[in-house]
Amino acid sequence: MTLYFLDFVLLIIGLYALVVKRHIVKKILGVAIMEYAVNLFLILLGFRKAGIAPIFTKDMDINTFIHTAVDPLPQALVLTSIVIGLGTLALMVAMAIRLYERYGTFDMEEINRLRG
Amino acid sequence: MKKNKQSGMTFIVKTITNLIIGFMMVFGAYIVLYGHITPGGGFPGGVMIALAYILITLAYGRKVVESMVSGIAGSIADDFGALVILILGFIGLLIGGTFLFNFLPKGTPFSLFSAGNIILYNLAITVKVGMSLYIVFLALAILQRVVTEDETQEVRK
Amino acid sequence: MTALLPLFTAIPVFSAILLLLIGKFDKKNFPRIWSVLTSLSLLVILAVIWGKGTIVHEMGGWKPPFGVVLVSDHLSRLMLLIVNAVAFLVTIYSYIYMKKYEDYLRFFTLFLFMLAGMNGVVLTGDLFNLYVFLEIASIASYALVGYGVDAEELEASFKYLVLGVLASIFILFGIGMIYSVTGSVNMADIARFLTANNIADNKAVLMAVGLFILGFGLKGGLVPFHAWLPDAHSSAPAPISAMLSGVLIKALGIYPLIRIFYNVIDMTPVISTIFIVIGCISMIVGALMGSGQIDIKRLFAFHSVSQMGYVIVGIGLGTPLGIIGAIFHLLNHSVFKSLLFLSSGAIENKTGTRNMKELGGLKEYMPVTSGSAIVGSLSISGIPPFNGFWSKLIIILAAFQAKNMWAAAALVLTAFLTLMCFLKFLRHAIFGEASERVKGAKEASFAMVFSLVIFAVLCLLVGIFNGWVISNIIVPAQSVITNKLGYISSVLGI
Amino acid sequence: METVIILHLLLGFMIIGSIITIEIKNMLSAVIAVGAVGFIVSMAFLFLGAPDIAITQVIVEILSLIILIRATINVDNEAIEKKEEHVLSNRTTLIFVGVILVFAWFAFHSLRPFGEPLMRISNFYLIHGLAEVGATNFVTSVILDFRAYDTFGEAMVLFVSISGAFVILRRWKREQHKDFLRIDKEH
Repeated sequence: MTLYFLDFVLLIIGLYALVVKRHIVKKILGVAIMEYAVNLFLILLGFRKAGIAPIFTKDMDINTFIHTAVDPLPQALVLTSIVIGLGTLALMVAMAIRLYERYGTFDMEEINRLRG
Repeated sequence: MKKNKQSGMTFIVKTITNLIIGFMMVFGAYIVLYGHITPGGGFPGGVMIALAYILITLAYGRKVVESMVSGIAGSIADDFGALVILILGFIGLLIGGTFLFNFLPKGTPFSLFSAGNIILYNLAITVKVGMSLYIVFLALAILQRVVTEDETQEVRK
Repeated sequence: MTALLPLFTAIPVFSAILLLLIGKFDKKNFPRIWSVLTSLSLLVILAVIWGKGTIVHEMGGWKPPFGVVLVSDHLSRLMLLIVNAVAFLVTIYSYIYMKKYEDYLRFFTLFLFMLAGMNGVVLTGDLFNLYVFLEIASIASYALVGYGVDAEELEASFKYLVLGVLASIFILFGIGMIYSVTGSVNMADIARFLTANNIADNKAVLMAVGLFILGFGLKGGLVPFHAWLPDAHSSAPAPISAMLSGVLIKALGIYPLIRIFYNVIDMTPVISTIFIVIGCISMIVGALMGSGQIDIKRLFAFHSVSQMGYVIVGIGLGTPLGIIGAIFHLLNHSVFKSLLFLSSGAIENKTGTRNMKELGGLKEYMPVTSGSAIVGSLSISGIPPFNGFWSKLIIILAAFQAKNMWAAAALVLTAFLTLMCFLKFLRHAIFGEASERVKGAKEASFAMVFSLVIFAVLCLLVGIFNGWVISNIIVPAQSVITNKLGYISSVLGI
Repeated sequence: METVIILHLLLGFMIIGSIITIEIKNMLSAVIAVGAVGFIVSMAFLFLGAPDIAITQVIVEILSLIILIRATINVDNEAIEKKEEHVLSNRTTLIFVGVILVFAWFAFHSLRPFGEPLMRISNFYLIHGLAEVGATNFVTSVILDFRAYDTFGEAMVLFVSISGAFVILRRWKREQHKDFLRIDKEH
C-alpha cells in the first residue's frame, strides 16, 4: 500500500510542477515525472511476491514458471505508454522551441500577457 | 568516415564515438532479432540504432550523418516500416479472418524463427521507430542552429 | 461482416501513410483527392454494416477477454455516422480552404490520423485500446491546432497539449486501478466482474470513477477543465475547429463517459448528480462567457462548452427520455456546430476578419454563406423547424419528468441566453449595413459552399423528420446504453 | 521481502529527485535531475521483474534527455524569478492536495495487496503463450500477438507525433496577407 501511495505522491509532485510552474521546460519536466509515476504504478500492480521475469528459459519447468512469473499484461501496457510519452515529449519540445522563437521567452505568464 | 576538423566536438569524443558505434549497432540488432526469446523487442532495438546515428550527429556534425542516411531516405524508410505493419495486418485479415492474425508457422520455442510473424513485426517496428526518431532529431538539430544564428554567435555544429 | 470493422482504423492509416509516400512527388492535388476518397469509402463501409445488430471482431483471433475486441453496436454506429459524415464534408470543405496554407500534405495526413483515432476510440471494446486511440486522435489534433505556426496558434496548442496530456495520464491511472481490482482491461469483462462480485462501491473503483470523470471531462471540454477549448478552437484552421467542436470532444470526451458509466460501471445516484451539476455549470458558464465575445469563432467555441453541458445533463438524468434527448442533441450539435465553424471560416477567408463589429450586411455579398450561418444559428438556439429545438425540448421534458427542477431551470435559462447571443451575432455579422471590409467580399468558392449547404439542409431535414430519426437511429442507441447485461452477453458471448 | 524495502528506498529517491527538479533554478540541472529520476525508475522496473521495460525505459530516457537538453542548451537557463504562485494561492492548493491524498490512501487500501495480482487474464497468457505463440518472452507474445492491435495503434502514435513535430517545426513563410488575418487588437 505504501508503495502505491508513494507513487501517487510522485504523481502529485509532477502535477504541482505542471500547474504552478511558469517555465515551459519545467512544465514539460512535470509531465515527464507524471509519466514515470503512472508507468511505475502499472508495473507495481503486476508484481508477484518472489516473482521472476516472464521470460521462459531452457532450464525452467513450465509449471513452476506459470506460478512464479510476474504478470506480463501491465508490462505490455507500460511499453506502449512509454513510447506514447516519448511521442508527446517530442511534440512538446518542438512547440517549446517554436514558442521561444516567437515570444523570446519560456515564461508562460509572459506569453499569455503578450497574446492579449 | 571522413574526419572534417572544424565541425563536431573535440577529438576525444570523436575517437570514443568510433569505438562505441559498432558495439551499439550490434547490441541493438541483437535486441531486435532475439526480441521474442530474451528481453528486448522492436522498440528498444530501434531506438538504440537511432541513438547510434544521433551520437554520430553530435560528435561529427550533421553533414557527415546526412551523407550516410539523408532525411528523405529516413522518412521513406519510416513510411515503409509502417506500411509493412499494415500489410501484415491485412494479410492476417485475409488468411485468418481477423486483423493482425499470426499466420506464419510457430516453429520450435527457442529457435530464431520461432514465433510466426512476431519477428516480422519486430523488424518493421525497428525500422519505423529508429528512422522516425532519427529524422525528428535532425529536424530539432536544424532548427536549433537557426535559433542560435539569430543570436549571431556561430555555434560549432 | 465482422471483417469490415478493423477497416475503419486501417484504411485512414493506410491512406495517410500512402499520402506521405506519394505526396513527396505530387504535393498539390493527390493529397486532397485521396483524403476525400478515403472518407467517402469509410461512409460506404458504414452503410454496409449499418443495420446489423451487434458485430464483434476479435483481433488476432483471440476470444474477447484475452485479445482486443472491436464492438460495433447501435451506439458505436451512431458515433461512427457522426464522425465519418462530418469528416467527409469537412474534407470537401478543406479541399479549397487549405489553399491558404502552402504545405497541406501534412495537414491531410494528420487529419486522416485524427479520423483513424476517433474511429478506433468509438469502435473498441477494450479500455486500454481506447486510451491508445484517444492518444492518436489527441496528438494529431494538438499538431493540427498549431498548424498555422503563428504566435497565438502555438500558444493555444501548447496549452491544449499540456492539459490533454494531463487528462491522458489521469485516464491511464484510472485504467490501472480498474485493472488491479478486476484483473482485466476488457470493458465487458470488467462489467461482468463488477456485477458478479458487486464491489462497485469499493473505494478503488470510486477513485477510478473520479479520475475518469476528470480525464474524459477535460477531453470533452466540460466547465472545470474547459480553459483550453476557446483558445484551441478559435485559433485552429476552420476545418479543424469544425472537427474539434463538432466531433472530437464528443468521440473522445462524451462517448467514453457514456460507455463507461452505463455499460461498465453502474450509474449510481452520486455519479448522476455529479453529471447534472457539471452539466448545469457548463451550460450557464459557457453561455455567459460566450455572450461577451467579439470574435465569432470564440463565441462558437464557448457555446460548444454550453451545448456539451446539455448533453451531460441529459446523460446524468439517467431516464430513457433523458438519454434519448442527450444522444439526439449530440447528433444535432455536431451538425450545426460544424456548420457554424465552417461558415466562420468562409467569412474569415473572404473578408479577412472574425470580428463581429467589423462585419455586417454579409447577406448581400455572401448570400449562401450567410444563409447557412442563419440556419446554423437558428438551430443552435432551438427555433422550431430546425433540429436543435427538438433535442433541447426532449432534454427539458426529461428534466421535468425526473422532477429535477434545478436542471430544468438551468436548461431553459441557457436556451434563452443562447438565443440572445446568436441573435446578437446575426444582427452584427449578417444583417445591418455593410462595413468597408465586407464590401469587397464575394461568395466563397464552390467546395466550401457545397458542404455548407449540405450541413444546412441536414439541419432542416433532421428537424422536420425528427420522428423518423429518433425512432430509427436514436432509440436503438439508447436501448444499447441502458441494457448493460445485453452488452456483456453480446461481447463475451455468454 | 527485501525487494519491498529496496523499492521504498528507490521511490524515496525518486520523490527527492523530482522535488529537486522542480525547485532548482538552472534549467539544465533540472533536466539532469529528471534524467536521474528516470534511471531510478528503470532500476525499480528491474527489481519488479520487468527487464523488457527496464531496457526500453533506459533507452527512451537517454533519447528524451538528449532532446530536452537540445531544447534548453542555447537559451537563457535561469528560471523566472518573478512571483511564482499565480494559479492558486498556496493554502487552497495544499488543502486540495491534502484531501486527494487522504482519499487516495483509503482507495489504495482496497486495491489488491502488493505482490498478489489478480492474474485472471495473464494466467491464460502464461499457460497458452508457449503453445499457441511460440515466443519464450511472454511480454513480447502479449505485445505482438495477444494484443497486437495496441502495438499497431502505438506505432501509429509515434508516427503521428513525429509528423506533428514536423508540422510545428517547418519553416514556413506565410504570404504577406498574414496581418490581414490578424484580429485587430486595439478594438
